Amino acid sequence: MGDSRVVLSSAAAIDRLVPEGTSLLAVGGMHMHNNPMELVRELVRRRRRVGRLLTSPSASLAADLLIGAGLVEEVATAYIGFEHLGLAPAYRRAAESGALPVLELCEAAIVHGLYAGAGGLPFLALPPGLELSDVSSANPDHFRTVTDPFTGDRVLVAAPLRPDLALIHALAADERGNVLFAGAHFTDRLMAMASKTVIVQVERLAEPGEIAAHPGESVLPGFLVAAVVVAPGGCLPTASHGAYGYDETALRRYLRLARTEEGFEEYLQVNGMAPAEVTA
Amino acid sequence: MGDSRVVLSSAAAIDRLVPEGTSLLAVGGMHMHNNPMELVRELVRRRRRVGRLLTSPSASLAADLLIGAGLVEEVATAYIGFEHLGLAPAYRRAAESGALPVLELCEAAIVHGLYAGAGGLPFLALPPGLELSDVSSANPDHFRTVTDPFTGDRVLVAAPLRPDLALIHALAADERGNVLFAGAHFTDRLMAMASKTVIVQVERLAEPGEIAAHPGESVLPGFLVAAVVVAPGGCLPTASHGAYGYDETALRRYLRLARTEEGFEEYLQVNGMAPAEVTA
Amino acid sequence: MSIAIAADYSIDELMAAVMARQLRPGEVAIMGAVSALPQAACRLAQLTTAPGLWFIAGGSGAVNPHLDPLVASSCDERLLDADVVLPLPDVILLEGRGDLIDVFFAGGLQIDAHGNCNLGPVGSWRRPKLRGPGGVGLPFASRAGRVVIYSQSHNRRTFVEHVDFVSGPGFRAGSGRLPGGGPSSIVTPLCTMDFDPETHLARLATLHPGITLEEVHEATGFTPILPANLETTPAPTPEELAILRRLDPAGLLRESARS
Amino acid sequence: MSIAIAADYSIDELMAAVMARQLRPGEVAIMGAVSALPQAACRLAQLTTAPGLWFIAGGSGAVNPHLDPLVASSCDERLLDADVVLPLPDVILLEGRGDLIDVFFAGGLQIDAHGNCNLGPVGSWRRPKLRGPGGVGLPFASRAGRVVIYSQSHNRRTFVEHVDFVSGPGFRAGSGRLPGGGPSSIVTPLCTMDFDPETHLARLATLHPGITLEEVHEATGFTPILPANLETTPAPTPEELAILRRLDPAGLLRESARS
Repeated sequence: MGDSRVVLSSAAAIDRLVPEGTSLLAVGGMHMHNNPMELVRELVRRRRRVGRLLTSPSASLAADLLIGAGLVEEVATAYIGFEHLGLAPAYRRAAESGALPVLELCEAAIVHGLYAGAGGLPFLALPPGLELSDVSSANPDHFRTVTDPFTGDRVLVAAPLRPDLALIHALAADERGNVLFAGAHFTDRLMAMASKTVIVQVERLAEPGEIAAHPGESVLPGFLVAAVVVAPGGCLPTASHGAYGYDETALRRYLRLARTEEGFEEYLQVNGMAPAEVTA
Repeated sequence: MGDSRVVLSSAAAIDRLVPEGTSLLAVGGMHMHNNPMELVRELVRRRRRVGRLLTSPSASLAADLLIGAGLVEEVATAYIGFEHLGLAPAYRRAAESGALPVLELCEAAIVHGLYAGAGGLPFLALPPGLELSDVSSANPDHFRTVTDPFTGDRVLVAAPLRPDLALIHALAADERGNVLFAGAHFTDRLMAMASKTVIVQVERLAEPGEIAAHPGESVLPGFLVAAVVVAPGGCLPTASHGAYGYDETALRRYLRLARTEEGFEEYLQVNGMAPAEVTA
Repeated sequence: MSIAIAADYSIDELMAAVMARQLRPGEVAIMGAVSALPQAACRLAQLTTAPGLWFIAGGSGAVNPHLDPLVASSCDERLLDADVVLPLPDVILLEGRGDLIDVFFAGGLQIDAHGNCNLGPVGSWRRPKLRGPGGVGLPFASRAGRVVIYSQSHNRRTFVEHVDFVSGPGFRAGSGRLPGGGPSSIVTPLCTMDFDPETHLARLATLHPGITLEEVHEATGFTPILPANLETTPAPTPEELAILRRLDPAGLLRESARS
Repeated sequence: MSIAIAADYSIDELMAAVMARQLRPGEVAIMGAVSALPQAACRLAQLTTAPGLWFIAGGSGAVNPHLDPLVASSCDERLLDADVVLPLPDVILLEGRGDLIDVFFAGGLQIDAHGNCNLGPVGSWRRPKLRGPGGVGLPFASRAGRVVIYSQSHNRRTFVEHVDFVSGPGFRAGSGRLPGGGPSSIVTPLCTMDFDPETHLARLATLHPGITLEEVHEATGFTPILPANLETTPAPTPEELAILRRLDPAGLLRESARS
């Protein structure tokens, strides 16, 4: 095995591993933290379209940018927003115009669905009470009911989530693709375990022995990782746990510009995501 | 809340929290590692009977001792043995005589079942292929089939596992019951998350700030823990990750003695588990 | 609606104090996004009325964050300065257990008289007037011991007769299947409400200092039940304010007062 | 059965070398309890025929343990000296994914001609002659790319026509539902077998040096298919032996030779 092939540039990673029209793309991070922005920007530069975008339980800039750039045919999500900074402008525009179908999920359907995907479980029965929200009625393809064979009750079940591709961020990785997270890793490990192909964006390469020194849940083994992209500062303007906080000024600038389509295009231009800037 | 009540002697913990005839008792550790022996010995001293014993995916001395002492009405397990040291003598005797009903499980049914218990999921659909083993046919109360509402396939499902009480071992805990594991924590965290009442045996109290310094999966929050029992060396003769290895000589001595009922009784006498030694 | 009840505390500080007083020793509370307010309330409660309270700060997985200082984002790395930190998938798993979470803090772009909350589509589901961000974990409100609803705005867009989409289930007309205890109170910049035990409909409980019944009616899209005695919400005590300001040197809870 | 094929290597060393040669670069292998032998085989393969091989050491969760030194228990803390360590629940989760595990090492108290393995009850299920410890994760053998069966004893108690209880599913008569690739080989102290592609029945592949066909027949409770050419298992090379002995200073793989 040429292990050296694991560490790639973002351009090479996207080119080799992200076919046009990926059916189910999962993107990691939570809120304005650990969004794999360098990989997302590369998708935008290449105008690489995806069939369905699956977000983490709470998505932010990464999802809004992909949606704003018109690269997402439909989105499966439980939240896209910017917490105290405001609503997601591109998501709002696309969903309110009816252009973007929204497949409603809740965090339980995402986390248990990824668990099912990682474990080869055919579906996941959800705790009673979740059927009282309108999430399942609004997304009947994803939620069904079955009779619990132990109690005879009707219970809500969710489909497994098995992304074709996941883009996630971590602190560091080694040349074999072993990954080390810092701070909170949110649902990113689980997302990686459930996904057929995983690209991990990191701040830096790991020191020798650094990953082995962190046994347990803050790591991912390289056999789950197809490519590592080293991108220092690559989460900005979102935060990178273990490295830097989010850039509130830059996020507010995005939120202001992205209120209009023209402003959104300007944001892409100013931030190196014009189509002309593809350097393949 | 009188938080000081969390740290108890093993006698007080068993007295207060383990009613005679606990319906489902889960015991942690894997193989000859992290068996919560001090708690188990206390159960034996008190001859506290349990309805059903649920083991971790691979149980060893803790299970064999409880079974040998005649305290277990039935056992739900995927493995009781001593790896390279040999088979489990008391378990063999009880199961081969027909005195002990064995409810066959596999590691998937245990781990996914505990996941279901921790999450309030009504049941767990298992990956296709597991129905080819005889585990599910041998334990029809625990395994059923349902029709997958997404594919129409018949799939095997397992019941959730929701122990009334779990006995587990960890390296350290603080006075509010927050727990820190060392080394491998096997399925013990999951077992604790799924159980109504949890007693944790530890080597020592945690240093101030020690638990907070280990974010992530090597910890348990105190709201899951009913009692902490400080028992240095309390896993012996099994290993305690982060503290000591298993005592192979002592384990071999147990295996030799426990071959007969008389030898087993002698082991109890010699190791402070005669009924007379209860000091309640 | 701009509110300045008194010069010496902000409305967020009042709300934090009110929410803190609803918490009891040893309980387990959980909150989601945009949760500086319930976080401050929980920390305040730990230091006053509810010693031994546990609280889980949203997506961070932090259990009992020290809030040194209070931060705006629920996933801020500074929250990991906490008693214990759980992986997020474990938090989401345990939310479903059903016997662990005593208090669930919820909110919404729309909140109705049955305590249903909507953070999803406002208007039509397929082509909403306002596409809200989404409910994240609000469906788990159905399984908690009780649900404390809070909203930093109180107007007829937010407080409606019926939500357009149920993200967080409250008491729904005709359904008795709620496995948890359901909504127990609503805390707003104008008042507090509880729920009538018979009808499960929102009932006015207290008016904040300086707020009139008419102002509440005018700002509310449903007609809350009136209690026998309508009292005034006790203002934050000097002790409560001192604690809140120590937690919040940046003044996150005083932004509305400043702006 | 006491076997001493040659003075210069033990039968376990031969078996480790044989198992190592079946592994390919970049594959992912997994093993369960009492697994010093497949662990040694995997580490040997990493250093010889299968660079970049990944292996998960049973209950420890260790991925690519450095085996410095080789240890007897699959949960020994020393295994955590590894490239990466996963929590055990994640290992068990990923075993089910179905497209990750290329090689599953299995064993049993009983092994039959279809490659089914039994670690549970021998004899009647309810009142067994021998209560085996249990199959742990053996049902997952059904989902792996291929299953390598190994047994450190080769006699008619172990190698039977039909197992009394299927812990690890092999090719079962009349069933075509195996989602994984099924058993690919059996490695014993006497010989290696593979599986006939048509009948899915065990077929003798090689005899270990000094072992006769008659000895195998005598020790086997089913009649293995005979191949066109029955070759002799190549003995461990000096390089293989040097690596194994460096990994195993305590001589875990030479105990049978010594005893």
